[in-house]
Amino acid sequence: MSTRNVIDISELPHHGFDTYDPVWWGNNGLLAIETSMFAILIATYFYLRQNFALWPPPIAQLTAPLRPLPDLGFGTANTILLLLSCIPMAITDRAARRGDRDTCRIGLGICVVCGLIALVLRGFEFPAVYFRWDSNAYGSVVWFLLGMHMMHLLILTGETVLLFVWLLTREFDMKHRVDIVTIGVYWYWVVTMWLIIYAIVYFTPRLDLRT
Amino acid sequence: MTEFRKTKLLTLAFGALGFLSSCGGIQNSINPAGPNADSLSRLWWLMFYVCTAVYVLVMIALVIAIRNGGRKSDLNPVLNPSPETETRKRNAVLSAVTATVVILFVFLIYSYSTGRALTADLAQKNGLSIELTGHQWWWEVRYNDVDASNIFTTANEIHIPVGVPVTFTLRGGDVIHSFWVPNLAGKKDLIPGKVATTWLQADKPGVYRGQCAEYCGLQHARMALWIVAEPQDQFNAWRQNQTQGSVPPATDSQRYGQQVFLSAPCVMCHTINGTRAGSNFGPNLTHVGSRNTIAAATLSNTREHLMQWIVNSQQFKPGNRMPQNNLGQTELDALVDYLQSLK
Amino acid sequence: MSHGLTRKSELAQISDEELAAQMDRERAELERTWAPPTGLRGWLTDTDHKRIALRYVVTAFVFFVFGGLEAALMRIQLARPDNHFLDPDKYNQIFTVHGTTMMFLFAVPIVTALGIYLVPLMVGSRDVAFPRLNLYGYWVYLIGGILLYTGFLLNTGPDAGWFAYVPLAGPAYSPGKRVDIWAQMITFTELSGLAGAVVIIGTVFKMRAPGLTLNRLPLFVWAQLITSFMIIFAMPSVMLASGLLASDRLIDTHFFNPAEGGDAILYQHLFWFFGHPEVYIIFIPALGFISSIVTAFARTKIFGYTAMVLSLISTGFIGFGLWVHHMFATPIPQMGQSFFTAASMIITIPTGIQIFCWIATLWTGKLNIKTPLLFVFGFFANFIIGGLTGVMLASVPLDLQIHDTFFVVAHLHYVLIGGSVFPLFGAFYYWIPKWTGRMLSETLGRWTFALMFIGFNLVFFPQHILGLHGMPRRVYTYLPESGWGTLNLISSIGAFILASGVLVFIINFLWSRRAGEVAGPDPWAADTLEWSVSSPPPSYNFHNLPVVQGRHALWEATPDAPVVRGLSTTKRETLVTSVLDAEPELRFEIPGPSIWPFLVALGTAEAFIVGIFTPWAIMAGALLTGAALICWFFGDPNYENRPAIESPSKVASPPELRPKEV
Amino acid sequence: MRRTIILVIYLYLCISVAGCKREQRQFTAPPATFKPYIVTMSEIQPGSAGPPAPMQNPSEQRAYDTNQGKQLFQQYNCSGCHFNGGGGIGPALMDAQWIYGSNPENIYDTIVEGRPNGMPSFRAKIPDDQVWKLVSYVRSLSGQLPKDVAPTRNDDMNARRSEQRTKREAPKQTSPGEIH
Repeated sequence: MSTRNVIDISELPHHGFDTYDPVWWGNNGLLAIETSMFAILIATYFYLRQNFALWPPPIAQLTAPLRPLPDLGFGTANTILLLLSCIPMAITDRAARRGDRDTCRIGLGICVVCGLIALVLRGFEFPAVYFRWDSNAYGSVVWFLLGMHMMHLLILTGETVLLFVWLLTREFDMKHRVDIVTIGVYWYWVVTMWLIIYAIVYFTPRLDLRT
Repeated sequence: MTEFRKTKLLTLAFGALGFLSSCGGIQNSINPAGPNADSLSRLWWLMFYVCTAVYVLVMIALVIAIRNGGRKSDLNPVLNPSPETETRKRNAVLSAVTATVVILFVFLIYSYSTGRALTADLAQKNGLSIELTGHQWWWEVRYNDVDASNIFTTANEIHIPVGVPVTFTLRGGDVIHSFWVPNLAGKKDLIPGKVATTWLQADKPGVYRGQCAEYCGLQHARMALWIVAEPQDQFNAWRQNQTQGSVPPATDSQRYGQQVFLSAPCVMCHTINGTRAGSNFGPNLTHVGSRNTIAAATLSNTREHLMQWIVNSQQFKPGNRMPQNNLGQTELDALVDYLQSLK
Repeated sequence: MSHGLTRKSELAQISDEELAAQMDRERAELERTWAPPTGLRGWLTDTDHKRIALRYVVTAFVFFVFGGLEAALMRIQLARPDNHFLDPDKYNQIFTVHGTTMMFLFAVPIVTALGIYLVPLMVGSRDVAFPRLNLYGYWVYLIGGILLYTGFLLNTGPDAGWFAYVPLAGPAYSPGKRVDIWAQMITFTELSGLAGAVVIIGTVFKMRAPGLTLNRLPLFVWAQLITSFMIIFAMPSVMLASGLLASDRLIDTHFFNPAEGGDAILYQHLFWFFGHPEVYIIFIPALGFISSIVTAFARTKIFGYTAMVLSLISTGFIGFGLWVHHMFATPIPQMGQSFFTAASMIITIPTGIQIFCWIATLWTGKLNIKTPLLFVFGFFANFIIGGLTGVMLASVPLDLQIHDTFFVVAHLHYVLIGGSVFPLFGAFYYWIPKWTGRMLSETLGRWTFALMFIGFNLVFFPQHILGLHGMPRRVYTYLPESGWGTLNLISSIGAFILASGVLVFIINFLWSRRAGEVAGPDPWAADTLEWSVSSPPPSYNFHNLPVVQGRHALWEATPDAPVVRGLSTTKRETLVTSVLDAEPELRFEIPGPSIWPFLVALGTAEAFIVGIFTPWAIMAGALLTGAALICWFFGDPNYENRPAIESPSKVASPPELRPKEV
Repeated sequence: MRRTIILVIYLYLCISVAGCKREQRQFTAPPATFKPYIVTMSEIQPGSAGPPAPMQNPSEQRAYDTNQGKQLFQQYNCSGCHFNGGGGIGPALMDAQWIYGSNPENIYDTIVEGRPNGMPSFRAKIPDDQVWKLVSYVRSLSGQLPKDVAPTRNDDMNARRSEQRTKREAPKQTSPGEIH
């Protein structure tokens, strides 16, 4: 009777957090794609800037400011909001690892609210840029940057809503605890991207090195 | 230019074109006729011979390998070959790689120096300066000069003096085109919103054909030009003539032809200096009679071609901007008389 | 084995008959668990990586044939000067669709498809990491292809070249919807490419069998992995380019409009930052095919495994530093150009290393010369020519003479056909027995190779000379006086020989489906894991996951090699292991068949296709997609609490699997 | 299963080969109808004005023709008076107001015959097919053409939103007096 080595894995768990979970890798793969997307878009922004003597270009109207720099108000508000929203997300993340269902519910709820407010604020950021997407290349690229990030904000909020509803209606199982941790990564990514875009769209024109 | 010289040029040109498949040819990058293209073809031949040698060597190695490995034929895999064969293979591969690196280094240096040589003296080229604008699908040629009265515009045929460097300022009119005269120089793109410069110089008199080298739409294939390199005195004569206004019609037929020109749609797009025709969306026709080709070096400039072109240009260049005109035979004859008289 | 997990499991006192019976029962259960749904529904929802991959292969091959037919039309038109077979409008559409098809609908999908089929088998997994993403990728790809060809049949085929340079492709000079269709088709194919890349990365990192550490990974898998990373960093660039182009055309943005601060060269940067890595995305997997074939038919391990892996990786990196050599004729700073010259020349070194290593391997191997190996020889003979002309094109000044001429046409076909299509056909002859269970005819195989090799060189070698003699690319005709007629005629004749070669292959394939001799699990006595399972493999790939003991899993397997026990037979479970050393971590349950990926793809399609005509379609598409995603999220029963399809038979270690102390 | 697939493919082909007017690019024009007038003593002509115009304009279905019309509009310097359709010396073309009618044949007549107070007659100067292209472009200025045929923005200063994004005006007849 021949004998043979066996690796018995019948007692391995079904789910693990972070690098254990394939979905975590999938999610980060998608984020890598989007990161290079933003990187190239930002490169485009600075490439186009070379074609302008003044960036943003002046507007030939007496009512318009001499240098139509994008207004800081809503953008800054949005930045602060997004930064703060990382706190509930971090708490939810921990709670999910602990398996603390109620904290997760509350945390995700707050995150959903933050996401929705951020979307509304973004709606006001577009007019704060003095140009439309079809005014000139500056308008085009800034709208595109804000728009692309808004799209991610939308998807992120949508996913959070789904998870939130799941937590309210279905059981708090391992799979969705892992999902919460994963969406946390997405959340932090979106905020980080925004910090970069915010700095570029609102501040690089203000410190114009060529003047 | 005399009828005689024109026919001579035509035969020269198309005759030479005929020999393209051999190593002659007037649109041939390895038949250089000027310093610019010459240094390029030297670079080419260096790379060609070295690369051929490399290829042959690798193929020999491959064949030997195949014959060597082909002899042994049992199927159970070799998992740990003897260490000495391993070392021999390592040395072989390493030396091959080293050789590659060395060759690449040589190529790099040679190509870099060639490139520098070509662009470095672009600055102190102070010969003739020509402004070239690409349109779908023809070339607008403008000869600049310090003396404004010497500035003139022509199309699709560039005359240059032999042995003088000529600098070109390239502008994109509508889409991207690329200016390329293989016998004289490498290509350079004409990009809307950008200005590029290049230079070339012809050492032998003759005709050299250039062609648009960046896909530019329907008639990309039919967007060519001629560079006519001639001795300085001939060039001066030609240039002198070009700066003049158009020749006034001499015969009745030519007079009638001029009226036809001015009353027909021609006048909406073409300019003939010295007449009321002053629109420049088509080639400038002030001296069209003196050119060797029409339709951007597509057709030889003969009476029949002119007639067919005017009546239905679309049969030669489908999609080109010249509308069809069905003139009566009398009007057509007169019009062509007039155009041919515009030397 | 040093796995802490190897432990005594208490024995079921059962006789050998019962044991055999239990094994059969387990297989039957696995069959039931992994059985694909049937009929139309099965066609829409099946997530088995093998079936998806074969669909990719078939679809891509069909597009390959279309592209070939277009090429034939072009060769007929160019066979003699002043030919009136095609008018310029048609010709421009045809060469644009040819290029687009071959690059986006054939080359990338088919090399990825081989990865999707073989990677899970080679790493010893029951499926890919994200089967549904995989399925979504296929549907998006198929829709993109259909979109392009519908446009083509409706006389709306893109006509601005496969690179669609602005301003020619921009709003002012390409009226109508032709270029919009091109732009959206790009988005589709890139989506599917990116999905495939994520799937493969996930599978290679997390789904490897115990013992298959990274430094034992087959070179094929390495190639697929590196390609996937290149896709992730390159393809967003072209998606952006086509997106900006579409928005310029549809909603009046000014990215490429010089009058409003836009820039035509910006588009070229964006396009080629993708476009050059694209070449390596097509080429690197082919290197993987070659390594597999050389190993199997030289009957020895590849010489210089580490060097090979390192050169693959460095190719992946340097591949991103070459794009400007497509733009040497544009007015850009010289210093930059020299940098890109250097990079373009340096990249030949890693490729050179691999070629030398293969030759060295063949040298000391025991060659079993069969059709796959012949195609590898063909690769050497053709690709090296392409590589050398590539070095010439890397030199700025020389490039100014041969750029955008037929010389470049010859070069790129030597690189892509010689470097990728020949290995691909080798791969077909090597792996089709695994896919169909039947061998292809060796005789017809040799015919395929001979015809393709001769035909190919007859088509493309003369084009080098044509280019040097001044014939530009993308011309629909040329003057009789040009003297280009003879060489073009030769080239056109070659085209038909090449085509007949492909035809012979198709015949061979169809014949083998019926009458080919049965292959058995391992017709080539090869070394990688896919040859350890039946041909075609069972829907669950492996009954007991293997444990790998060396780089050549089957050649180096010891008689007492352990197997993995304990995966459920009634749920779609597979083993998740650690990234570096493949230590078992999880029993991961893989999602099964689902209709949602298809519906999400439809939503995406609606947004992008109808979006060409009205912006509202994008809103609508977003809503559809969102709805489908919600159903996707809530539609699934959640795994732990789902009742098993039937009560699992007791997972025990039968006597012959009794653990031995190690 | 297989039959359904075949059926689908068959239907697909049937629909596809139907062809697409929007993308037609006709290079050889229908033969134009004029003999050049050698001397035109007077702009006044007896009889009804101009050749009878066909009822519908083939160019209006072809994106390529409309785009050509846009280029001709600049080349023939229509923009000299009408600017980018906003009007100035000549009346605006992008609004709802039409003095001489907004139908293709009206616009054809306006171009070929000219109109009082400054609109010159382009009779014999612009070939018929080009006139029709101009007509379809002029109508696209006020959004009269389907969006997928109307021109997109050109690579030029951003003067107005592109014709394909212009909202459709309901043309109404107005007398010259009502303009400016």
